[in-house]
Amino acid sequence: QETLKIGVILPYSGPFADAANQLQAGIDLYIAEHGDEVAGRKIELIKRDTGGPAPDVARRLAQELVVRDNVDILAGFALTPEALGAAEIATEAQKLMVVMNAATSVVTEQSPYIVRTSVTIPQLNYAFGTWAYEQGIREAYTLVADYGPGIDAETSFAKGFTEAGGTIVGADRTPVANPDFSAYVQRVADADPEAVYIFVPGGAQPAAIGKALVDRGLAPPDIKVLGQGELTHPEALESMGETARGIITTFHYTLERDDPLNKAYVDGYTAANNGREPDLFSIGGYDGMHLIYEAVKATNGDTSGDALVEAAKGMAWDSPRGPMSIDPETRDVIQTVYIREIQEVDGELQNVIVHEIPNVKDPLHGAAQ
Amino acid sequence: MAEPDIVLRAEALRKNFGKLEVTRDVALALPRGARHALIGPNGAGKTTLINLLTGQLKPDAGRIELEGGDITSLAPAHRVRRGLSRTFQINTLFPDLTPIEAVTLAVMERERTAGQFWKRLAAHGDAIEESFTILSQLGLADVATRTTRTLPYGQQRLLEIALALATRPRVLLLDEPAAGVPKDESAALFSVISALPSDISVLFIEHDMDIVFKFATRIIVLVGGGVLLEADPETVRSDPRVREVYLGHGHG
Amino acid sequence: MRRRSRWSPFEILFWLAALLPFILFPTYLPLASQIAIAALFAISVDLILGYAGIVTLGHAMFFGLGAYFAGVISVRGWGEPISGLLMAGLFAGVIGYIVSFLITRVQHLALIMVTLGLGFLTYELANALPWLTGGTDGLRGIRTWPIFGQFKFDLWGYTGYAYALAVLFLCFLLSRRLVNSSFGLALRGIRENVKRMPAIGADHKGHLRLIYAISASIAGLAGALMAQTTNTVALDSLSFERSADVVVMLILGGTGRLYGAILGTIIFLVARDQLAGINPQYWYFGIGILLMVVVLFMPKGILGFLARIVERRK
Amino acid sequence: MAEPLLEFRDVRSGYGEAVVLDGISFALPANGSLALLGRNGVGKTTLLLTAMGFVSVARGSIHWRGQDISRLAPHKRARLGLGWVAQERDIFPSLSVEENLTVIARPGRWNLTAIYALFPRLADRRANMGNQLSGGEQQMLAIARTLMTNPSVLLLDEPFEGLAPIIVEELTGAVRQMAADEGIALVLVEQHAEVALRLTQDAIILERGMIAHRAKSADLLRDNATLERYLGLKLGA
Amino acid sequence: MISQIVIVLFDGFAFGMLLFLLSVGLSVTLGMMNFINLAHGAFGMFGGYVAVTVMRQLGLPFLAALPLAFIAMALLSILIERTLFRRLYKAGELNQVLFTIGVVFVAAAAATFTFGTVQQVIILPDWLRGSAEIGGVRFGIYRAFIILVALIITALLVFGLERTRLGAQIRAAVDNQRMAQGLGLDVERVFAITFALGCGLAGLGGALAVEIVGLSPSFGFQMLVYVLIVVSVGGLGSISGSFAGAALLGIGDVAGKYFWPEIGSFLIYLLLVAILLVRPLGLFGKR
Ligand SMILES: Nc1ncnc2c1ncn2[C@@H]1O[C@H](COP(=O)(O)OP(=O)(O)OP(=O)(O)O)[C@@H](O)[C@H]1O
Ligand SMILES: Nc1ncnc2c1ncn2[C@@H]1O[C@H](COP(=O)(O)OP(=O)(O)OP(=O)(O)O)[C@@H](O)[C@H]1O
Ligand SMILES: [Mg+2]
Ligand SMILES: [Mg+2]
Repeated sequence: QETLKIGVILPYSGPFADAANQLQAGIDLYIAEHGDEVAGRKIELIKRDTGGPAPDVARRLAQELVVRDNVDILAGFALTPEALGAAEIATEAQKLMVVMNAATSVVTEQSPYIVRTSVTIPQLNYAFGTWAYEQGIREAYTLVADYGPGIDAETSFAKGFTEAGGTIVGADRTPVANPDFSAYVQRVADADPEAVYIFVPGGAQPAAIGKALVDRGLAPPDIKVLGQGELTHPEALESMGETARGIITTFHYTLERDDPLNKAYVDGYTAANNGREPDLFSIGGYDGMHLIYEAVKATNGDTSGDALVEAAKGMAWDSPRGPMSIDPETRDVIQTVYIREIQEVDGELQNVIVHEIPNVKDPLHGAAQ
Repeated sequence: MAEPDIVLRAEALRKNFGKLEVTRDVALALPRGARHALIGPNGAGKTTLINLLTGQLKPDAGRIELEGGDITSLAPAHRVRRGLSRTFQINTLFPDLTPIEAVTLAVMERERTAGQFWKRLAAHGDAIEESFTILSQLGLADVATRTTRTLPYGQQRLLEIALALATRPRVLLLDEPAAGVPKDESAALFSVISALPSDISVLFIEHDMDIVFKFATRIIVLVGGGVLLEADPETVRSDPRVREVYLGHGHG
Repeated sequence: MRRRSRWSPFEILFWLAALLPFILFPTYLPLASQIAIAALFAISVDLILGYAGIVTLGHAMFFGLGAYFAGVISVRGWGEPISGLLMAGLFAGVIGYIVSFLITRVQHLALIMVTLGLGFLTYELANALPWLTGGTDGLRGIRTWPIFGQFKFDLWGYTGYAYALAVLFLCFLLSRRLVNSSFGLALRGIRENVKRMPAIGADHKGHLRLIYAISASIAGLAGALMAQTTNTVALDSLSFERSADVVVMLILGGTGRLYGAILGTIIFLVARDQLAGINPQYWYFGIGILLMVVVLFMPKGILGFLARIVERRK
Repeated sequence: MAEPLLEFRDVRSGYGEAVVLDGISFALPANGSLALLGRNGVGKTTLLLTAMGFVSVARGSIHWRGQDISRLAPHKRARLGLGWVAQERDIFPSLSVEENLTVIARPGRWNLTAIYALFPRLADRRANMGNQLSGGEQQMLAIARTLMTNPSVLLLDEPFEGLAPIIVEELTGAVRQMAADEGIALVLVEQHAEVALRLTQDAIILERGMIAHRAKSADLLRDNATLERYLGLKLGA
Repeated sequence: MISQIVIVLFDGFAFGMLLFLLSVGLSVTLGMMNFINLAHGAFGMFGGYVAVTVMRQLGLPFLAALPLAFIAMALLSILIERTLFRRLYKAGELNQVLFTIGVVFVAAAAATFTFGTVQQVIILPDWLRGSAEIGGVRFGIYRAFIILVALIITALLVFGLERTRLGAQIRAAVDNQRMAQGLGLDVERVFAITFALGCGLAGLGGALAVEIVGLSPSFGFQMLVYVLIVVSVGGLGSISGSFAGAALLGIGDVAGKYFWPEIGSFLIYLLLVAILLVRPLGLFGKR
């Protein structure tokens, strides 16, 4: 019986190491829960480190995994440039490539063998923009990190919001590695908008910008603070404390979502990871493994890229994040977008789901054609 | 009086470091073939004057002429190319090059061939020949291929001069060329200097009066940044002011 | 002086060994070509750091400019590799020459920091022009045509390595000639004692500008090679990490010796590949120890250490 | 008899494998003075470095007021009272003149006032950085800096190099006076044998790392034959 | 408008002071000792971890955690200096660079192993949170605290290093180790003390920075660039230079971002290059 080799390419070291670790923990949890054998084949993971955003390294690793290690499937890909770098190899080698995080729309268009199990930024924010207008917000200021994802977020939120009838009264972009937000926050304060939309990378920036806002008196209920889910991840919440109350975010995964599947997942994850809770990366890896398992089952162990991609198209399942499926046309993820607000539950601040938008597709795939 | 053929001329040179006037209204004329000495108390401004003449420092006022051309605002390297070379009071050599390499480099810089990155060094045979000749002239032929830093101090002082000669100077300014060289060797060093071709003008700084009086044909005495006296050795030796501020009572 | 420029048996052996991956380790060809590219980049830095004493923490600027240039013309429809490569090298060289006027104004820490600052500015500029560079996502749609219209870049990396190795070798020949030329001697003079240079009539700033432009151009070639052999270019090609890594590899191998640049690159990247293969998360612990050990026991770099052993044997 | 201040007993020392000094013995009494003569490269500087502990003793021993200091760290020897002036001056370039003087000063007769009285030039230049001095000024500063540590013995390595004749005259006067007034002992390395011999009581001539000749300075000054043999000098010429 | 300018100046100054606190230790080790310690950020990182750990595990207050971070890093650095770094003083700058980068790698691996890759959080005491309104302008309290600490540190250092003999002794020992010893200076001790001071300050800076820039094993790399910028702009060997440089960079950066947000990410580097081209020795540099 042959092993099923999966080459996992992630930035295990460097500034994105935490994302890689969380994603890997999601993968590991799935294997632990579902056994390391599927359709009669034993799963073997071969992990490769890119060390940061390094598309040429990612590509080389993919190449080596294919020619030297004979992997059947490429997986991982936390960062868009790395996914783009490896895409050509998936095509040439005709291997299934499961993108478990990289969130720019175009990723799946780069190779017919790419399937994504995470999220796209427009998916979250276009719908969010529309929703914000529906809540009665008419004017918003956007403040996003000045890099690909931030710009995607800015454009798609603005698109959803303005198409619904809202007005963007100001838009600033902050440097990606920005330790101090005071200048930008002051500009927002000067504009005195009804709402501010924020997108910053995870890590230390969410808390920093949250606190900077409060220092200027820019806090709910005086102003609506909107953002993508990273803004209120657990460590940021802890650091912001009381000041986080009332922030509204859009996300595809919510730790506190009340659902038995999610609860089991969170418990299993925390138990396996010293109490660390799962996040967006974890769920991308977890569902990515689910897709691989189910696809291999469906093909009865045939691991040719074409067979696996066919099996993945249209696949639908219940994930801890909620119901999700793979769009048969774009091979991209279709899922529920959750709008959450920071509220106090049992004396603790957490993300409470206030609205659900089911079956959201990436809005840009159509536009590109 | 018939003006002798002046090669290097300075007029009304002035330099201040903050409040300190290091060079005040110095005028200087160096005839062709001169063997002049520049003496004066410590801190009188001798090294500074050389730095001004060669362009390491910019004068606050005044004018410098080399062979009749104004060089006051020329960069040091350009002055060297016009024929004004110097040595340093404290060795300023290329420690990890060999003497032959260092001198060849100076020759090639003069010939403007140092930038030819496509041509092998060995192909510059003429330059290597010439620098070997210069080294031989100063008695450095035997050590031409040793690393400079391993040479005895006295030979390093000679290499300073070799480097200056490689630029084919018309005027050579030597700042205490014999400093740190033992007494018997320093006399030998000065014999070499005084035997240089007679169309090279030399101005040297030196504190050893035995040497100054023996090798200089004329002496300029600098005190407090200004020229106190310029005269032949005998006059200087017996000038009471020079005794007072510089010579003391040892040299009668 | 003559001795320096003759080929030693070690050198011939070395370049023959560079052909081994084709036969012995064909599955390592992608790594081998990445090493060849990095080695070329390291040589470009050695020319200024090892030979002219210009310490830089921003040389990825030229690597990236070369990479983007080759990438952009390919995206815009010109994927012919060799002409693309040459144009990219020229482009980086011209920018290098312009930048050199700033570089030669400063020394020591200020020099390092100006190179670093310019590197970051270029990085931010590329980030600010997504319509041209693709921004953070990287440039999409690079298609490199077959070399001479014949040799396609294959999945195994045969063509890629052959191409990279050939360019590395040619640039090495050029650099070798350069450091053994009168210009190379002038550079050593500058490194040994800049202050003395004007006093022998040298236009040392002119020399520095020339070598900086040449070095920038070679770095640009390395970047273009990367773009062409991998069809990827992203901001990381301009990043501070890349600038720092190359300096680390160079010092590791030994500065002021072209083979030091190559050897350092090989050791660093192979060690990294092997260590990361064993443990993708903690490999840099091993790298850190490697660097520390080299400094403590081989202060002249690995090549300097080897050279001493060979000398002792004699 | 009182314990000598500084004593070398059959000292051998050198750099690495190379032996530079061998079989050196001498004793310097509390207010004695010793001229160290010899041609270039015979090891005069090395002898002073050995006394200071920068060159380690391979055989024999060095004693300070009877105590064996052969293995003592240099800074501790300096604190015992050895005052060394290096041949290369070694001014601290990033310190001002005054900082150079005060940075490692120890209390005693020599303080800023006394130093500035001895070297008025330094008083003028007190705010200059060490590397902004003329060559001769640096030499003065090197001597002055060591005086500021108020040593019991001065180890001077060619201290008159690059100084104007008149300064040399003043300085020799000052050194003579120190010896007379304060009983500071002196070890003087000097190319100019005449100057050195006039300043000291005893003299040693080194040759190839060994002591070739010992004499009273006054006698040696008159002994032209010996001087010419070992130093190649003709005095009074 | 006035109030906006006031607040931009205040925020910029506070940001500058944060940079100052992170880098002042380096201006001691690099600026005064000439030791290129690229592991400076790594000491800062461990200082941060010390603070986080003693607050979390031992429940110590923030104000107690700060000196502990200083002391822990000072002690650690003495250990490392005595065993490793002292061999490098004469090894040449490139070797110092390589070695200390090696240290950064090892430190990052050690931190990942011990603390994981997760962002660490410091919970400030309530009195340091939020903002205070004075004359219609809201000032962040923690920012004011940073300014205060920076001023105290500057005063102590300028007084302790630039105005006393210790500072001159450090420079003397660096200029010429042999001569300094020959005059009676215990060079090893001076170096050990200086190093401990520099690294202790790094630890303190790290602990203070966690609240604003966060803390993870890549802290050492991330901070390195900022720290080098401040030291070079300030000028080597000058504490007051670092202070002025940091203030200028901080205010320049924040004011620039406020008035021209489009070039926000270029600003600090533009300032760096411009200042160094005009003043290659930095604002207060002597060497
Ligand atoms: N960069 C500087 N800044 C301030 N003062 C300086 C500087 N350089 C030199 N000086 C001062 O200028 C004066 C003249 O110095 P210079 O080196 O020209 O003297 P000199 O005549 O060569 O003396 P010596 O015979 O001792 O070498 C000295 O007092 C010196 O301290
Ligand atoms: N660091 C060193 N390593 C090896 N050999 C050395 C070193 N320093 C000096 N020497 C050698 O030791 C011998 C004695 O040198 P030293 O400097 O003591 O002589 P010196 O009598 O002071 O000469 P000078 O009159 O030129 O100052 C010389 O042969 C010299 O080459
Ligand atoms: Mg002088
Ligand atoms: Mg000597």
